[in-house]
Amino acid sequence: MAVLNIENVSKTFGDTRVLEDINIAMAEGEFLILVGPSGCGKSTLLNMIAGLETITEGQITLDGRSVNTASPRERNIAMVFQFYALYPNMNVRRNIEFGLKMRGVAKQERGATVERVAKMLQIEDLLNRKPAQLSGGQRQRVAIGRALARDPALFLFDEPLSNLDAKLRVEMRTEIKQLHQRLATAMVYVTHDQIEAMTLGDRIAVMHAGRVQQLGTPREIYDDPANRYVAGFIGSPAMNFIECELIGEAGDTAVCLTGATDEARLALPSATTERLAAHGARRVVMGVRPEHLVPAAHGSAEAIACRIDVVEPTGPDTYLHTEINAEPVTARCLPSAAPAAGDTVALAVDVERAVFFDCDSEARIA
Amino acid sequence: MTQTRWAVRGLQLGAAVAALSIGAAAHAAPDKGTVSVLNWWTSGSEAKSMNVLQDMLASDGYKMINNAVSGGGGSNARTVLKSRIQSNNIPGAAQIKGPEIQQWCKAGLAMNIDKVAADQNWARILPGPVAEGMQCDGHFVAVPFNLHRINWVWINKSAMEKAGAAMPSDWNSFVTALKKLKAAGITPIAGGGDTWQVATEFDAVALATGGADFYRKAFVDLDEAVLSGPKMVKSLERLRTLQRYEDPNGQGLSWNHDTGLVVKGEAGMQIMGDWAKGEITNAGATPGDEIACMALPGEHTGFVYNADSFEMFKNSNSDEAAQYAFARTALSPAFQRKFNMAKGSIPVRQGVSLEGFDACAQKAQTAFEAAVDNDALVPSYSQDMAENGAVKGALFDVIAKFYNDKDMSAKDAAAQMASQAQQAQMMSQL
Amino acid sequence: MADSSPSSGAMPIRRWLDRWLPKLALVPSGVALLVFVYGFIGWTIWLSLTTSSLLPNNTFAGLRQYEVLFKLDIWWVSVINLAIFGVLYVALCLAIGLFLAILLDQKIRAEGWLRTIYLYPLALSLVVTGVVWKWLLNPSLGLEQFVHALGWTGFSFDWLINPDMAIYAVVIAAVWQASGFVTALFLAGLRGIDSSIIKAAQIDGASLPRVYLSIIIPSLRPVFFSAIILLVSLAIKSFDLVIALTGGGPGYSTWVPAIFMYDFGFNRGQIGLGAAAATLMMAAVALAMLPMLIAELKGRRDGHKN
Amino acid sequence: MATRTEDGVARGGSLARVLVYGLLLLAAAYFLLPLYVMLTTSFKTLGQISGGNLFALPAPFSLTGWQQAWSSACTGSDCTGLQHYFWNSVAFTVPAVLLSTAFGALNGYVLTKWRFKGSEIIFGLLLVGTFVPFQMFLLPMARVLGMIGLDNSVAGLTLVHSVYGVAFTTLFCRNYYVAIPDELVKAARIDGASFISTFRYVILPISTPILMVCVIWQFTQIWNDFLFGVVFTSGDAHPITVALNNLVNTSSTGIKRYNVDMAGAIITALPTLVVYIVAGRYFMRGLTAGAVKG
Repeated sequence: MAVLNIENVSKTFGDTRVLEDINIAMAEGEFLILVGPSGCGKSTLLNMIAGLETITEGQITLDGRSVNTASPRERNIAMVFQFYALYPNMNVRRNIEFGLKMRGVAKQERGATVERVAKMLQIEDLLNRKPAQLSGGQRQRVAIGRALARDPALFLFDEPLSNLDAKLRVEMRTEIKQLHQRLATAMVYVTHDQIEAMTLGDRIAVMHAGRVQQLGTPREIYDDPANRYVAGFIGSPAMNFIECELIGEAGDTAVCLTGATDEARLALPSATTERLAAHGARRVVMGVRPEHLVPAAHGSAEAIACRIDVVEPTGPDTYLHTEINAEPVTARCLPSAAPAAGDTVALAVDVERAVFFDCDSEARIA
Repeated sequence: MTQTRWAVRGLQLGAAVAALSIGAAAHAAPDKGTVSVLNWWTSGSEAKSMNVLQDMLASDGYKMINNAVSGGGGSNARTVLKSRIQSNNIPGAAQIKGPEIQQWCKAGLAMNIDKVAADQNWARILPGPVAEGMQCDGHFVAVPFNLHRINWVWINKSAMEKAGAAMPSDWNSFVTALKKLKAAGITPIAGGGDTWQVATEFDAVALATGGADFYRKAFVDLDEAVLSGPKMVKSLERLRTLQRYEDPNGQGLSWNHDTGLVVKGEAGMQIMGDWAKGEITNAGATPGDEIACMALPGEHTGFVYNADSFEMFKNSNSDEAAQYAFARTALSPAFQRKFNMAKGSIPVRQGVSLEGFDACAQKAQTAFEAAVDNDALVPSYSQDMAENGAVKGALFDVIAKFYNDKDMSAKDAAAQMASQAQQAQMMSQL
Repeated sequence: MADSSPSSGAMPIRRWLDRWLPKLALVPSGVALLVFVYGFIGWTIWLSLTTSSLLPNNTFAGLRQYEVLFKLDIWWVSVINLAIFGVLYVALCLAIGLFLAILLDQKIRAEGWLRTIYLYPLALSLVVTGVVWKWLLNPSLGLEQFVHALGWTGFSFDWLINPDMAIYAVVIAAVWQASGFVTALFLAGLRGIDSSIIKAAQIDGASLPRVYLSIIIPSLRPVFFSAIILLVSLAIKSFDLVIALTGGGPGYSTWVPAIFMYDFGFNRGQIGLGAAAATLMMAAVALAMLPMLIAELKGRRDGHKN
Repeated sequence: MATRTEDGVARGGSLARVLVYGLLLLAAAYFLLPLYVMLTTSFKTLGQISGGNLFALPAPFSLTGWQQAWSSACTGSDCTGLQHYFWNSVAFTVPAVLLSTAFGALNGYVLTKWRFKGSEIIFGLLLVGTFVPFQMFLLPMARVLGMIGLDNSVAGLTLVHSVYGVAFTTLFCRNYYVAIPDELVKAARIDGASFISTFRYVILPISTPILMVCVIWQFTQIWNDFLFGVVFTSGDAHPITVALNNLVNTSSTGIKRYNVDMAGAIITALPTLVVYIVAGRYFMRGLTAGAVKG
């Protein structure tokens, strides 16, 4: 049975529709990511799951029970907030046990729980401090501890790491992942950071403009994006989008790509051509991830000669910024093979991995 | 935490104090009844006089609750009265005077006290005009306490001597005296403070200039022609003359301060009602001795009177028996003597011995009797005796405007007086 | 569908409470507001349309009271006085408050003491403070005498007794009472500003006055809002001070609408006229404050919805 | 160039500091002058007051004014000074301050943390309560109090002060609570706290600064009120301001005892002065923490 089931949920604030027909079912122990830019409705959806926002249409069930009208207290959930939301007047111990106290748990049991949670998060020596005396990382740990203390059926995380510095963020990310593996409790995690989404999630729901654009495993999302938005949002550096003309008929279709000088013709794989033919458009947007746009092997017929504008070494890889069909694109190469800015380099596209979108609807067509 | 505890303690304290004050009010339950009395006499001798009344009533077995509210010449007390009526907690007696007595009576709130009036024969012991003012539709509803004379001038004799000025006997010699005082470096007249003071001065000036008949037609009947007529213009011109001899810096200073200036000899005279005697005595002088008292001289003489009185209310929070007792005791010779000696006025009850009263009070009594004989007794418009609040206010407004705008002609002021008084009269009779 | 979930007996009550308690919590204040503010406003408006004189009555008189009111010189004097007083009072309190706050914010040694000195006048009742100011501003007793005694005999300060200037004398005493409080408000506002903004601006080459004018003062907008609300509310209610200081005089040159209402309503037995005055004043205040209130509330709401 | 500017700033700085201190002290003199006059007058004899310079120091130094004001001056029919009325004022000021502060905090909490459709409008409507002219409201107020049987009682006075105070306390608290992150309330709700326990355990404990502001403001306003006190109490139950007014305002035959008046005024103001001096620090803290933030 699904731990969490979101069915046809919509939300309106006044006249603005902020969520439209959301459907997500979450399995036991699953780690679900809601990712999207700010204003996409992901936090609103999380608040609705928590019971902090009302549901305009549709139904949310937790453990098979509709919670549309249930208060947060009646839902067996815990939540970790972006700005920690620690009670400033209480010390760490009382922060952690507050939820238990509100639920009438006896003092002794509360004490035991606090000890257990503190040990798990290695914050035993902080128990008597007030939040103001803690560092950002420590505060987030306490916030997580507060959620853990309740042993809920579902954890909700609302951008918990976005307030931490880069190094700490990576550390905490790992810790959360470990925590999930240890607890095996379902978690819903809201973030705008696609790396967090990719690294943490069992499944990711990419949200945009109040809709779930795609729901799938990180791999599916990455390799097989449902539309141009998802494709562009996930992956860093972002996918290259090149608008191009299709040449030839069904079964033998190619695209024309122009770099610095000549036009190169790229024949497309047959599976792709069939789907493109079914769609019928002659102008499409081709999506190619930087790692699939690489310096061509010598003498390759389908290579595109490009003048490199900027060379960007990142350590393991070096990225090359150039233009194809007058649109800026990023290519990847090995640091050892990096050209210099201003050089002209022949680049090859891995057409097997290229994806195609409709120019207007931005829907995936092949 | 500590904060909460303190708050709790504060609450307890508050409750305790509240309980205490209720307890204090409840002690010594009266036998025959209670009367609550709303007034604006809170200080000095007046308040003490009210205590005398309280004691006298107590010895007869009545309890008088004295609710004194000072400020603004009774305006706060009026506010309280109206609020009490709204919350249906009407006092047994309230300090009300002049035409306002009729207003409350017409509102259906006044209590008939004919019984007391008959017992004490008020028709005989009270001066006619005063007795008339206490009645409404032929029934007594209010009890007078005293008679003040308004049209007095208080003169520092030694200041006059120093300036070489003679005691005035008519308007011209009065102005001559003012001139001499000024020349001697003495402020001729202490006064000109607030509008009330100017209006009080004008009371005296109008009677002295126009006479009783004019005064009544103007201020009691609101006769437009008289209000805007030549006598009013002349009176206003004389007020302007007085103004020239007043200290321009006196504005905003209380009349008490002005009296002090006269006693100290820094000022020569003050035109003020006979309550000024209290201040004179307090400053260590004797009224009628170092400080002479005389009616403001002019073409006419007479008596501008102010009678403080209390109206009785029906359906009040008081017992009728106690209300009767209050009225009866107020007019008892013993109280009349005590009260008026302290307040500087003369007994309103006629035939009360004035033994022990100061020289000016004796003079006032003589003047009063003369005025009654000569039909020269007029109710003071400035002390609410002639008109209701609306009309009085309108008259005050014009006088204030005239006094503060030195370019305003007496003629214009008189005309405005007529029109504004008419308008206020009309509005209050809607 | 919404209530299809199975729920134990206690839950509906709790849910109901959760849902309605916040609104219920406003009910006592709301009821009080409805009766003691809006009910009374309605009552006052109604009275202004009646012949009410000594006591309230319900005889309809149309706009008679307003007709009379508009003809009364004393009413217009009161209105103009409130305008002069209100504008000067609010402006001076804001100016002095801001100025002193900026000075106090320069790491002053005895700041705590000075603050208390500036603040204390608000603690005093004007019933008597008015008397003191009356002395101080009186030419023959107070400052003028004092300056004369110092040797400058040509000095003249007769505002209190000059019908044309007396209202400004009232402003002096009123500003004395409230400007320290405004100073505290602004000082608090200044303390709340992130100092890195100031540093950044200075690094950018802005001079100190420039930093204050273009960065700090604009960011004190909410302080201005709070201060203006409190000051306007105090200005409208300015009654005690005027009564104690000038008694409305010389003549009626320092009357304000609050005195007008009180005197006509209670002293002169013209409740209808007092009510008409109150109605017009409330309307004027509403017109003056409403745009600001709406702008501020809107701004806040938008500001808090990210 | 750079050094010159710096030099200029430094020199200007020391000169500027003298100027700053000078201006601050001048302002302090302006604020203190009336208090100085009140204090010195209260210690003068009547003779010295009527004859002397307003700014002169008391000579001889006399405590008569204070003694009379506290225990023997007449404030109506009785002449027992202000002491008795002092406690009257305490009796309604304390509960009214607590009530209006409590409701202000509750309203502020709802209006910021439990917003609903129309809550901004309610706040706007509430603010109107700060602008109403009380003078005109006395009669309907008297009628309402009479109807609910609270006229002429400490309870009635407490009610009136609380009602008109709530507008101010709500304004203060709302502005303070707006600055508290909403997440805190969300966290508490997730933790299972109800509307009330969130207020009790989470909001209230961090509200001390703003509650101090409310208490100080309300205490000052209510303690110094004259109008309601004079209308809604009588005789023995008068608050101290009414007693003071009765003491200060002599009618006809009274003489002005300015030393008693001034001593009385200072006695009347003493609680508020003490509150300002003792709690002034909290006042500033409360204002800084949020009363003036949007």
